[in-house]
Amino acid sequence: MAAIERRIRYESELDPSFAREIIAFSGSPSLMACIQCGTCSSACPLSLYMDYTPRRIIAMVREGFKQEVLSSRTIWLCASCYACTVECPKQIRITDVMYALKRYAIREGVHPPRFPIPVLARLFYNTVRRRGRLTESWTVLRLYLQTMPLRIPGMSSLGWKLLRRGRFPLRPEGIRDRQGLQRVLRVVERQEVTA
Amino acid sequence: MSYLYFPGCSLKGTGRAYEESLLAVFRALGIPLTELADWNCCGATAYMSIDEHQAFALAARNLALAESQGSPADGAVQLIAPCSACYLVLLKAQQCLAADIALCQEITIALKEEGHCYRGRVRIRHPLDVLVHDVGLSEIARHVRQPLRGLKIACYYGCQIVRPFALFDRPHDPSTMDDLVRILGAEPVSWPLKTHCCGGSLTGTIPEVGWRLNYLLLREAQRRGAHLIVTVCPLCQFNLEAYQDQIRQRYPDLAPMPVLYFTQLIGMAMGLPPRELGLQRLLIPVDGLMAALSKEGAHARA
Amino acid sequence: MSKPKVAFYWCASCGGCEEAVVDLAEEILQVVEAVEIAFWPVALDFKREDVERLADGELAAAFINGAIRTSEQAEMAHLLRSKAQVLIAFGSCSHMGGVPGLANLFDREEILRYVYEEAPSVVNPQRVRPEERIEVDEGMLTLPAFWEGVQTLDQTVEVDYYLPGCPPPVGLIRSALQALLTGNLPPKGSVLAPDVALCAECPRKPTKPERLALKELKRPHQVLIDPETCLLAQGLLCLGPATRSGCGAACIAGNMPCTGCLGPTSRVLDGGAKALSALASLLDATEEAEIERILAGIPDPVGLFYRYSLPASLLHRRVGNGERLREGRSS
Amino acid sequence: MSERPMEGERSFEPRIVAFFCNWCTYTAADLAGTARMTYAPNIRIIRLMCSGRLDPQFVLAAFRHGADGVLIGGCHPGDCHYQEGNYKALRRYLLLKRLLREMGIEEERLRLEWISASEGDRVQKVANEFTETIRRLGPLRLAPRPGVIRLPVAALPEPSPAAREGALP
Amino acid sequence: MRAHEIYPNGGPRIGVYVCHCGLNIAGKVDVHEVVEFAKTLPFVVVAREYKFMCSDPGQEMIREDIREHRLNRVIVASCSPLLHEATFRRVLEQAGQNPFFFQMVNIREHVSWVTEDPREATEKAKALVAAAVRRVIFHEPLQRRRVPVKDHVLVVGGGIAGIHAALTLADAGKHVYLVEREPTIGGHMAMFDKTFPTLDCAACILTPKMSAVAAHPNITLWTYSEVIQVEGFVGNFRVRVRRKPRYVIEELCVGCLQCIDACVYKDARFPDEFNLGLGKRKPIYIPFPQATPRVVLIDPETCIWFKTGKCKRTCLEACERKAIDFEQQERIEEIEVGAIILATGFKTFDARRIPEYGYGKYPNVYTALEVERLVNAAGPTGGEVRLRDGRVPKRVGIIHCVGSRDERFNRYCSRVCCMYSLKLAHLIKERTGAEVYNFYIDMRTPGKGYEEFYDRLLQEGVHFIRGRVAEVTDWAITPEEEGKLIIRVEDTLIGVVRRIPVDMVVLAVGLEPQPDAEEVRRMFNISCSKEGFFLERHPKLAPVSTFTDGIFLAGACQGPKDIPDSVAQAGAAAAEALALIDKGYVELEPNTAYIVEELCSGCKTCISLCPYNAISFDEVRAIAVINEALCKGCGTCVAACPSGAARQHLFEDAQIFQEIEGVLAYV
Repeated sequence: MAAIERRIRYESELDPSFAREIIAFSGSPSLMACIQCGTCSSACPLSLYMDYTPRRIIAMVREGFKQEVLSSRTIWLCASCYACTVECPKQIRITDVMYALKRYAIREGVHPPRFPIPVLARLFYNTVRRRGRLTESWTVLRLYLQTMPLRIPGMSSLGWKLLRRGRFPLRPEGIRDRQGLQRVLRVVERQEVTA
Repeated sequence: MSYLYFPGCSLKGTGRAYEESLLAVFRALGIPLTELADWNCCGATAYMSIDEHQAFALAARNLALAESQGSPADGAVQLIAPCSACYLVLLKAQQCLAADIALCQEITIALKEEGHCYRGRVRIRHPLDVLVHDVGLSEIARHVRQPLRGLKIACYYGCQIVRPFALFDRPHDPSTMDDLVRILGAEPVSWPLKTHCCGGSLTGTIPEVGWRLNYLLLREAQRRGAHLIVTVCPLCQFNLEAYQDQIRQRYPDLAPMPVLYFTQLIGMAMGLPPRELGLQRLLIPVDGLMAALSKEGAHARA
Repeated sequence: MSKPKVAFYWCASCGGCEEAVVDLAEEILQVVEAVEIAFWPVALDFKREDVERLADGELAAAFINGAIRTSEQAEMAHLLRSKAQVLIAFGSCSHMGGVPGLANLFDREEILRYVYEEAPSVVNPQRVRPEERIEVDEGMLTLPAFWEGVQTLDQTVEVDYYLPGCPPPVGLIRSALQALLTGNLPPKGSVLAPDVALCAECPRKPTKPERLALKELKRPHQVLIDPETCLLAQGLLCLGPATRSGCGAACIAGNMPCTGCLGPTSRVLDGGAKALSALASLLDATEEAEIERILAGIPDPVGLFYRYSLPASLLHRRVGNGERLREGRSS
Repeated sequence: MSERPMEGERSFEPRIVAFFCNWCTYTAADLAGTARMTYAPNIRIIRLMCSGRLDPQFVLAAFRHGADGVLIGGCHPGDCHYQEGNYKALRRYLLLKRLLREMGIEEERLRLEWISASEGDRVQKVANEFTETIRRLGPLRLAPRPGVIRLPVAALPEPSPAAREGALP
Repeated sequence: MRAHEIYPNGGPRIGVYVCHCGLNIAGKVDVHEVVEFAKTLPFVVVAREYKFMCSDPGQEMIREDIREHRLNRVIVASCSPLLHEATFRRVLEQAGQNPFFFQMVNIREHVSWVTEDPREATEKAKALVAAAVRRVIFHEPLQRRRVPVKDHVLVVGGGIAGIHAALTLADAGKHVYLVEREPTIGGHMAMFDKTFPTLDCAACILTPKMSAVAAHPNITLWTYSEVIQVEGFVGNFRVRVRRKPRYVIEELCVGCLQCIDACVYKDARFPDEFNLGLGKRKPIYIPFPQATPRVVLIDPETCIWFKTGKCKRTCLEACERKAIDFEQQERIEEIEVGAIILATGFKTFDARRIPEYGYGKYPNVYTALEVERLVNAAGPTGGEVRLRDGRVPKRVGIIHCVGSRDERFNRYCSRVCCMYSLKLAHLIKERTGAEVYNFYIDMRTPGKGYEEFYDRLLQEGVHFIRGRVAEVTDWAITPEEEGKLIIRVEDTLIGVVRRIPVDMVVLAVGLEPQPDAEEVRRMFNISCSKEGFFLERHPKLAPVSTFTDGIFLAGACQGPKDIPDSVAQAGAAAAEALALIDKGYVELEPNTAYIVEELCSGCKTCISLCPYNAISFDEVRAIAVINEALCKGCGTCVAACPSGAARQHLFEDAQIFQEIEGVLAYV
């Protein structure tokens, strides 16, 4: 039997400042103007896989349902196709809101463990920070090792084919001025913290 | 006019054929492309999910490099970004920095540390835009040696070159690539999925979801009679092409469908050697089609 | 020049109409002087053959009283119609069906059963009923057929004029005869009586209030009737307003309400319905229960509103068992 | 006069004449139309200015000419456009029902309904209900009436002087 | 006899015209079949069909036929006669025929729109056409009666609608009687602080209009007065108005208010009606500072003199003008007017009827109207939003649709609550900085600038929770709910049930008809819609007219309405009244009853039936006579006349009998 879940929310469980934070974070004040029309949800190619539709995410952000929003899979399923953003009648930058929520979730560390998408983001981030560029082959390999090791055999033939066609170069890419880039990024980071 | 060229990480990896064909076509058209020296990752999707400001800094560094390396002929340096994600992120960074003074200051200060200077004078271009609007369809037509007669093509634009910045085409029903294909002698099929999402990195992270999206795209192209799909983005091309075996295991109704970069297609029509266009790197070969084409072409010329 | 020939005949009637003719008293002698009576079975010994012998149209006029219920009555009506230039329905029964017409509230079978089997004065253990045809040694005997319902004269044959009343008032008979003799006749189909309602000649008219509001309906035996005041004003169901004048308000003179024997005026299609409408309008009540309470004072609406006119009414007969109704129709 | 042939119960379609007052029920019937509230097609509406104009003769004439049911529609009590015409209609109706009862006609064949101008739905409901009632009762088997029911020619009036000259001083 | 001898206007030559009304009729009724059928009917000379008979070409077709085929009777089978009878009668007139040789057949509202089966619809249409053909044979030439119109107008109700209508008419030079039940005009609008969506100050835009009414030479303003009787008809109404005693002579009082200061009650201590009991007044008072007329009044229920007969009556001395008159009696005024505009407004839903919202039980549950007073600068708190204990609320919940869209109370949407809730949300947030929650079923903001206002409120951070509140309770579960009112609601957009603790609950009560709308309706002889608002003649084409000619509607008495709509409607009503009066006369339908004198027996049955006393008894001739000027044409006397001497034009027995036979003959 499925666990019976309490479906009531007391106001004390909500975070009244959440909406403000996300607005600041996403730079989309029009979030408040959402009329809950649902265009975003129907435009989204992935909403059918989401636990909360984008519309509901907006409503929940606005009402301070921080816990639910940050732990939802919705924000990670967003593929940044911007379909919602283009069609929103209130011009809410929903994709940016999703980005903001992803960043927030990573910062708070509330995303589901071993969930591949944030893992990929983290790998990507680390690689770029270190080398200035991404080497797809290594990033993908690491992602599979960390999140889906059992699927590696199934994908090996594809890997082999790509390797043979020169599309899976194993020599790591990188820029010359790595130290310079890292310094730039650190300055940005520092400024963000102080802000 | 001269263009700087920002390849982005994918064009050095899975999308090598894109770079090869792009360079070959521009070369054949007599337009010099200079690769941006010491470019770094654009700061795309995944990075932006961790830290937006750093992502903007990454983009801005590229733009600053472009400003210093380019020769601004008509006021702005033209920077070609063939990868849709790069194209979008560079544009987005530029726009956000223009709109948010505090952010702009923050980034400018950081770049200054290393002597970079960002002034916002780069014009970020997608090669499709450049080919259709700068070079012009008639100029391209002039170079067509081997018209792609009889070839039915599904033009796939993907999300990010027309969304959210619809700078050179309509976000819902773009047509530049269709026009281009027609000039090359082929027939663009009408299909409603031109800008439907391929799932981006989801094919790697949640394969079932990503594959399903790609299956729907492929099946529709097939249903509408397309012989092949043409794309403008390395990730789209990879998603559509690379997983066809896996997809077919789940959905057996799918026949192999070649997926080409639009630059490869132009090169073919211009009669450039297949190797220069990286055709050998395709997982689903187009040799058969090519053979049929050249016969058809010969026939037509006769 | 020979005197015009006239005929008198009776069908389903009580004989009162014949009396009314006799009530002309000495004037009857003038009548006899002016016309030749060719047929009057009640008064003189005529036979049907006497009529049959006449040429078509030989009779200047035929007066028929009584309603039509039997085949014989119908035959006689047809016969007289063919012989007479002018056919006059004489009295309420031939005019509108009359009191015998109230039999239309019952089926033929109900009537026969009651009359021959159920009436308290009847002893008929074998339940014998008169038969239309009966075989006897001498041959076949026939009786006139007893129809399913009562008809007016004009529902049987074409009628030229109507002399209304039960019986027709002497005055009306007199002026009708005069008109007939002088040839000064109104359009065919006319009722030979004034076309204004009885109130016009009612002596009590001045006592009728302008605003009448009846809280109770009374029947003559229930009250002591004031001999001067309008009867309706006393709560009695007087049909004078809905009935033609011409009788000199004889019943009212007798301190009894008008029962409507002269029938409605020419503008009215169904006298009963009209009288009903007028009466209902005068009730002093707006609540349904109160209206019903007052209406309980009319236990027999058909008897009140169609005492003389049921066969002539729009409904004509009671709706009973459909099967029996269908077969009984003859003409 | 139109006597119609007997109909089998199954094919029986009631014929209903409705007398509606101009201000309430007729308007309500218009409203039912505007609102596209479909109802049984058996109802034939005749407009009167007021239910108080309803002469009981009209009801009997309708039955005589083949109606299986007669519906009278007026304003609600107290709402009469002419103050109290509907009360007169009510009294006549109640007495008429007594008469019909004695004549062997089912009382349900005559129905009076108060329907205000805003009650289009009520027109629909009553029309449907009444049609069903009559359908259940079957055809009114009125005995055929011999003779001709002739509108007395005298019923055609000379236009009155007032009508002819029209305008008031 | 030949037909032309029997029937008026010579032998009947009938034209039958069947309208398609686009597809409204033709989509259901086989119009062609009806036309072919009509051709077979006696006396029918031509029968035609046309797309839109009421159009110019349609009308011309009839005129043409009347000339060419010498038609002397016309039948149009189309929509309801209530819509186009006048149109087609005019067509006959234009073609030189008497307009009453016309009969209209309603095959749209009564056939095509209400019948499912096309076959049955066609048959029904045929029957109705047949009836009309039979009927029209018996039509007679008639003429309309002309009656002069009084050029005064009565406006009932002194809210914004009544004020606007009165001023419009007065400015056009007509004399207006403006009758208001309350001691002042201004109505509900006078109680508001701001108006949506512009947030104009209500008083700033209303008070100038109120003073204009008081000062206008063409307006007789009777406040504290009620209409008690209405007689007559369009153009000629006789109205009686009761003027209740104020115990202050209106003509003498200058509104100095010294009497109020002088009252033996030192403090105001009686609940103040204008502030809905949130403030206090003395027995002698003025409802609010801008009250119009600016005249005080004494409430005998609270005045100690009236209650006990013992008082120093300090007010009397305080009044230099000697305007106070304890002996004043009510007065009855009689006026004659040509037109009447009803602008009697609305009342708000009684929130006590929904006990689960706790109004009357929890002191901090308010109705929206009460909050209007609280936010009003001239209100009992000087515009500060304070709870009854003086605290400033930190969280406020506004519950929409209270008494609206609820089968238990009112089915309809009250139309203004969404917008006034937005306005109150804005004002409360502005004045207190409180978090404001709106609980709504649907947001309805269809007006100029309304959606934009909603958007503004969204951006201001007012919460909008889609869900109808189940209850307001003081039952606390969590510690922070202690001492609060808890609103329990399903947030349907998020999909969870929520409990939201607030300090103040505002009930957005709906609009209802005035409690005495029924009596008023009867007095003025008009109709009400189902919910009890006055019924307009046609929802689209005659939205301010009523079924009674000469009586017009303005404002919320016709249905929930906001200020701009009320004002617009008031203007429209004024224009209609003006058109009527300026024409100078009305033409009455010639459907009067008449008595054929030589046939009348003088039975007097008819006399008592006439509600208009149009029938009298002529003692000399001993018959009844009808005054056709007084007759309204109901025909009750005609139905009752036991000898058929009383008749009715346009509804002659013969015509109706023909119609009856007609509808039955062709089924």
